[in-house]
Amino acid sequence: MAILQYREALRAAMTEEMERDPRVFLMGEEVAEYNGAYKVSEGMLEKFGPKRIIDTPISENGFCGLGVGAAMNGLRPIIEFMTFNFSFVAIDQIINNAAKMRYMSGGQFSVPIVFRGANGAAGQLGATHNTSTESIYATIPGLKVIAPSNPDDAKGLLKAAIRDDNPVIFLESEVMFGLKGEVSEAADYVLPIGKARIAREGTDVTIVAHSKAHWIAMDVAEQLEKEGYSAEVIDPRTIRPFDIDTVIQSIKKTNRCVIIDESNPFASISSEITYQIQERAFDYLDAPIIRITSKDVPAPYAKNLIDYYMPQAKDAYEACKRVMYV
Amino acid sequence: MAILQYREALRAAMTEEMERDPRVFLMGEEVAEYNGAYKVSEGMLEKFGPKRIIDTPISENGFCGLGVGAAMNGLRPIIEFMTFNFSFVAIDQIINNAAKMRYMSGGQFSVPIVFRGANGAAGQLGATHNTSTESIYATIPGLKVIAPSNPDDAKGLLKAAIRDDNPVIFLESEVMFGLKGEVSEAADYVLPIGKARIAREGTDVTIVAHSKAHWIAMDVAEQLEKEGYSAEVIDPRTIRPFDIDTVIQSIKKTNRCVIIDESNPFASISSEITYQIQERAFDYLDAPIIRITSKDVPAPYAKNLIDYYMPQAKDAYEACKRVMYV
Amino acid sequence: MAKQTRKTPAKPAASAKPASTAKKAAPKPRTKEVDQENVVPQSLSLNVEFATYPAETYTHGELGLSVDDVLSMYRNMLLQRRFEERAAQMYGKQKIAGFLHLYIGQEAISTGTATAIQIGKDSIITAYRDHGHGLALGMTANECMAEMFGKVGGSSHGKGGSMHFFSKEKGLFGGHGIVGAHVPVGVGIAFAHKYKEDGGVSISFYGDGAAGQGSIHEASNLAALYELPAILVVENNQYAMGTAVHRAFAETEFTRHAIGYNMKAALVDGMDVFSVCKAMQDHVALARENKPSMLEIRTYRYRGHSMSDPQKYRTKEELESKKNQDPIIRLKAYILEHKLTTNKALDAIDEDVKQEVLASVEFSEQSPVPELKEIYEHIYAEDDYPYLA
Amino acid sequence: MAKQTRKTPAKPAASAKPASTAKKAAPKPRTKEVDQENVVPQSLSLNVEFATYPAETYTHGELGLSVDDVLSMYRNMLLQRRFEERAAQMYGKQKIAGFLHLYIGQEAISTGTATAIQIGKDSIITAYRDHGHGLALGMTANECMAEMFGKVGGSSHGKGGSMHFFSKEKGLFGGHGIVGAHVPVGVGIAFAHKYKEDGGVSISFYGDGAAGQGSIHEASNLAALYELPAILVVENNQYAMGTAVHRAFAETEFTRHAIGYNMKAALVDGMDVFSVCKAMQDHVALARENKPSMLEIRTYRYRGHSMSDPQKYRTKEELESKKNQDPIIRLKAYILEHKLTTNKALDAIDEDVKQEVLASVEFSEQSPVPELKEIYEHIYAEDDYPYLA
Ligand SMILES: Cc1ncc(C[n+]2csc(CCOP(=O)(O)OP(=O)(O)O)c2C)c(N)n1
Ligand SMILES: Cc1ncc(C[n+]2csc(CCOP(=O)(O)OP(=O)(O)O)c2C)c(N)n1
Ligand SMILES: [Mg+2]
Ligand SMILES: [Mg+2]
Repeated sequence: MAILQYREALRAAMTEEMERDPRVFLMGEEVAEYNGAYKVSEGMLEKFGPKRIIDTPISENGFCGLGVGAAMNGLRPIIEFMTFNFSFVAIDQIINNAAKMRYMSGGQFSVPIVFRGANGAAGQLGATHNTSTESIYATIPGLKVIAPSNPDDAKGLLKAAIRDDNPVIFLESEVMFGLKGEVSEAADYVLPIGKARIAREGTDVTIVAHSKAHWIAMDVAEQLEKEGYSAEVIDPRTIRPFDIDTVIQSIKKTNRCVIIDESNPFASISSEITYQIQERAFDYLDAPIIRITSKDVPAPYAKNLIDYYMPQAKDAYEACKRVMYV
Repeated sequence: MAILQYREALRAAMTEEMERDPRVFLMGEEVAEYNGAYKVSEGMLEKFGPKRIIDTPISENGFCGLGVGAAMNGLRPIIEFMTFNFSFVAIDQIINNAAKMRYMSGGQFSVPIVFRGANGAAGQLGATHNTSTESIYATIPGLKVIAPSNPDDAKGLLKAAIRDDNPVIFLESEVMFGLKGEVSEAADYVLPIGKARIAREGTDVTIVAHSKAHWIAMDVAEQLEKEGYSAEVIDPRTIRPFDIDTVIQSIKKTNRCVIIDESNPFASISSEITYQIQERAFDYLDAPIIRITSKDVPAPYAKNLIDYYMPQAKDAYEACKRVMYV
Repeated sequence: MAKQTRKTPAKPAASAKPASTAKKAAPKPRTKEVDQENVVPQSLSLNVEFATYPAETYTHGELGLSVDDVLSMYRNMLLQRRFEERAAQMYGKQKIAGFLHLYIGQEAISTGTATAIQIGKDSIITAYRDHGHGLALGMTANECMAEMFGKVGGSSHGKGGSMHFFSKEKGLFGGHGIVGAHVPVGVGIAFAHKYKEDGGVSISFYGDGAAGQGSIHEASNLAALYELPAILVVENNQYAMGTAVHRAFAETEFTRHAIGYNMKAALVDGMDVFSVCKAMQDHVALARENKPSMLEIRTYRYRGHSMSDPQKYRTKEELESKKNQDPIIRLKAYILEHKLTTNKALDAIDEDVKQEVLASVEFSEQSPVPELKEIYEHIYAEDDYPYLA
Repeated sequence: MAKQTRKTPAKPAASAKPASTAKKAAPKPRTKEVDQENVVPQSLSLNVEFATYPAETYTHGELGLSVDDVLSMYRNMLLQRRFEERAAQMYGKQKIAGFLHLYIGQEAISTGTATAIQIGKDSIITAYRDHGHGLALGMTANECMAEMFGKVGGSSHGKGGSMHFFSKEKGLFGGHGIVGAHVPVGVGIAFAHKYKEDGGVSISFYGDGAAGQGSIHEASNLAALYELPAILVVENNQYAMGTAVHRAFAETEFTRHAIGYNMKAALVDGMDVFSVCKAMQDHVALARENKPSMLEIRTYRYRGHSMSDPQKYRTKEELESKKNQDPIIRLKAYILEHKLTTNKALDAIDEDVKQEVLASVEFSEQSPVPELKEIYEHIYAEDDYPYLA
């Protein structure tokens, strides 16, 4: 096991896949000469040259569409959004072109493309720069959506995403780019898309949380343990397709569930997981599912407000106790 | 009561509000000289002239942004999307500008704007022209989202939307434009945003369904009645803010719920309603909530496939029986 | 019309050549020198010349076309015409549904292009008005008609319909319904041709109305900046639904739109298949050297925007006057004037085409509708992707 | 530099004047005649002249500015400079967080513009690099600094931060974070001015990098088509983050981008506040007659893109050479050369500005943080909107 930052794990994944397959290229704003706005692609221009590491103008709609066309014509693009906040100007290319091309062409054209970049809140950046986009992308048939919470998953799943023959939305996190963690040194480390990870086993309550909310879940579980409660923490890792089986198995054991989801609440991932759980494990639920999300408001700038905006560990902790009726 | 088509009700609402308030104008593709792609604005150019009924180039992002700026500077734009399928090229203007301007400016600027047009599936139009967008817009704080199922609601709620000081997404339906219904002739008929309508009272099962799925709910209720079961049908009318109180009251009576939602299922309105019901009426639910949605696929062209794609009355009927355990 | 003599144009293939008093920085991606000086000059001007391809200007010989080529172009245009006439009829009979956008009047563009490219090697992408391009590239009437019937024999197994013709084999990358959104895709197809060094060229067709979309701006700049083997083509048929060009654009000369991208541009008469063919030959040759360009092709759609269009935005006189330029009639006149074949032989072609189209209707009637389970096919690459119930 | 003589430019306010052999259709929205003929000419060309506003060309007298005006322009530019220097320091002390984009070097643009417009009547919108425009329009250092501190005394109650300065009173419509997305909004502000017939003009500022966005294309066409009282201004500071203009644009002369919209365009030296002021005077006057235009203002940002920028994309020499054009030093030299006041008086202004900025820091320190319940305020117009728990 090597200790890598999350960004280094992403870079390792891209580098290995580019070495493996000459059709893979990386395109985005400042990915080449600037080494990436968040240094994810640092050194890659030097290694692969300007044919394969490509700076773009600020034209997300244009270069996302370019990526779709390149994918249809035999390449395997990795398109970086500086952050997914900026994907809204390009979302039509993703929803209508990337996701639907195979279907509309009756299977003639594949679109093997990865759209990746930071998603979700990142501190005092104001309302336009803190959006969690997962529920918007995950509602679209034709896409896969991945949101890893740690460097190991980031590497294994990004490699899988690049090899996947479907369009994949790969959601990273500005505040996790510097997060360090152990990463497998297996020769060709590819994790399966669509498989949740049980990060911590437990018997009293199931906490489901993806991306950086996962770390809140881990903190809460630890705190609960000190008080003698055993929480099972599930990191879905992939949002679409969602590994509901793993969650249901857990609920059958714990009979309670808390979901931590950094999105704004309405029609979010937490809503969907709740639907699926109650559909398949209604009789196993001993308490309503409680979700802890960002507040139902645009993200504010002031430090105290944005801190308050985020899903609170304290609320998640209390929710766990509430569903355990303790 | 007058009998009006859905499109006529919309036209009446716009006409009345434009007569009432000179700041209101209508802008969109083909709304003026062509009289509207779906004839919603027929005759309005003649009545109000080219200053207030304005044809645009095919530049949704541009004219939605134009609308936002005009709203900030004292006007009250109605922006027509020929259909909401085309709103994806402009969604950044809605999500980042319309919805967040008041917040980012600390309350200095209002954005009183209505984005309206047909939403959802409309037959054999293929994958890009059949999208239900409500879950995507309803997840955004700062927006209101309305989806009326009949001419009366269409009129009363569109008038309310035009008067509202917030950005409102107003979702109509291509296949309902010709739907006729009784429309109040009250002098100034304005319905409250955010209030559900109990379309049919019942005691055995609650069916929640908005927009054209409402009519499936009515059919199912009728069929159930023939068999001696009493379904309560709730038409939320407004999606955001969602009138959960009315739904909860119903569930407390029926203890069962089926949701019909034309959206693709993942993280849809049906997911959200389920979360809110189980959160607030967990102990009243005698069965899992079942949703009937469009299939989890892009919309196909072939007649038999697109028919099959849509939420099926038969499935909704069976779901009702299932939750009633009969 | 057939009596007009054909002459060489003043500037058949001259290219847009900006000249300015300010020093012009050539686009050099990925180098670090800042070429642009920060000094604002005392005066600044620009002269641009555009190539033009007027009608009635080229002979088939000049274009390197054999008599057989010309006759097959004729047949090809006629096939599009008859196919769509029949499709309109089938729409009336409710065999075809949804939106149906006819290409009638614009066939010289598809055929002129298909003649100038290497089918299979080069790539085409267009909007929803796609029957012409599909048939011109050699998609069969059967697969095209069956697609509109929503049958499994269709090119997309009936999942795409009229707006979504695709043929991987013929290099047709669709058939697209979101106005303007396919043009960045077309530029990406060009990107891949260059990346793979396969010598292919990508041609993106879009309507005059589409030129208002931001996607065209971004795609144009990317094509020019990256020096891609791409041609962006405005099929200017004068209207976007009911909106005449001058009601949608402050600048109605689309060639001028290319100036903002430092891209060559040319103006082409789209009612003469030879003019289109020549323009395409020239600009495909440029594209093969990674010199992208933009073409405005002036044309006219004889039918309504789609089947439901009352067409109040134009006069009968206007429509009739344009019919005098009918590209099929014009080519027929050329063939007869140059005695490339007999009237009778042309009639035989027409008959043959009609039979082909009739057979396609028959084929489509016979072809089965998709099984319901097919609704879940061709979404993901995997067979075992878990859909929600 | 101060020794250079000021001369009238060859063409101070001449406008882009397209001339072509093809008949030019003026945009006439909402009329039914089709002006455009379908005939493709034998040749086609275009000549355009652009107005330019070079540096060191105008005297304050010519611009109708009094000595007091000039001194207040000087003070204004200095306020922006000192304010931002202090903000950078406060960022280092973590009093300010998030993104902080400094305008240092570009102050002649904000001040030159504010001098040329009628504040309160006219409207400005810009991107995230907005401190200069806010202060130039008369927002107080207090409300601006407190906003960046995230305090209730801030212009947006601490909810917006550095990127989101708004002042309804001063006509500043933000401060916007999505590159290019505010320009259609600016055009809509112009639309409302025209609709209300209030005589106001809307000026939209955006960066060179933003010009690659489709939103600029759409906004430009709409402004020109609807003949709105709008000015679109590219603040070309040579870089978008680390991307030099020639690495992002096939056509690096932004004035040429206006040709596709049949819009007047001019090139302005942004390192001379008088050149900016003159250009704005001329183009605001045009806008008041509903003649929209586009300006490229060449400028330079002395600091990194934001606080975290390692600035490897440019050389120290380049940066130093640009500093010789510092608009504040230039104006100081002009003032002294023209003996408008004494060096000592200018020093007093500097001192005064420093105190104002220090006081704003003090104000911001004292101003309370928002109460947590404020997170739910200013989202909807209503107080009783039901948020999800
Ligand atoms: C983004 C988007 N907006 C609107 C529409 C509706 N629409 C379909 S075709 C069309 C007109 C397009 O005109 P043009 O580009 O000139 O092509 P033509 O139909 O003349 O071939 C419009 C507005 C759409 N499909 N996509
Ligand atoms: C749509 C979008 N894409 C990317 C970004 C990230 N971003 C912020 S500023 C910037 C550079 C903009 O450069 P320019 O327009 O020249 O303005 P300048 O910073 O020079 O004032 C980028 C890429 C963004 N904010 N929005
Ligand atoms: Mg057209
Ligand atoms: Mg810049």
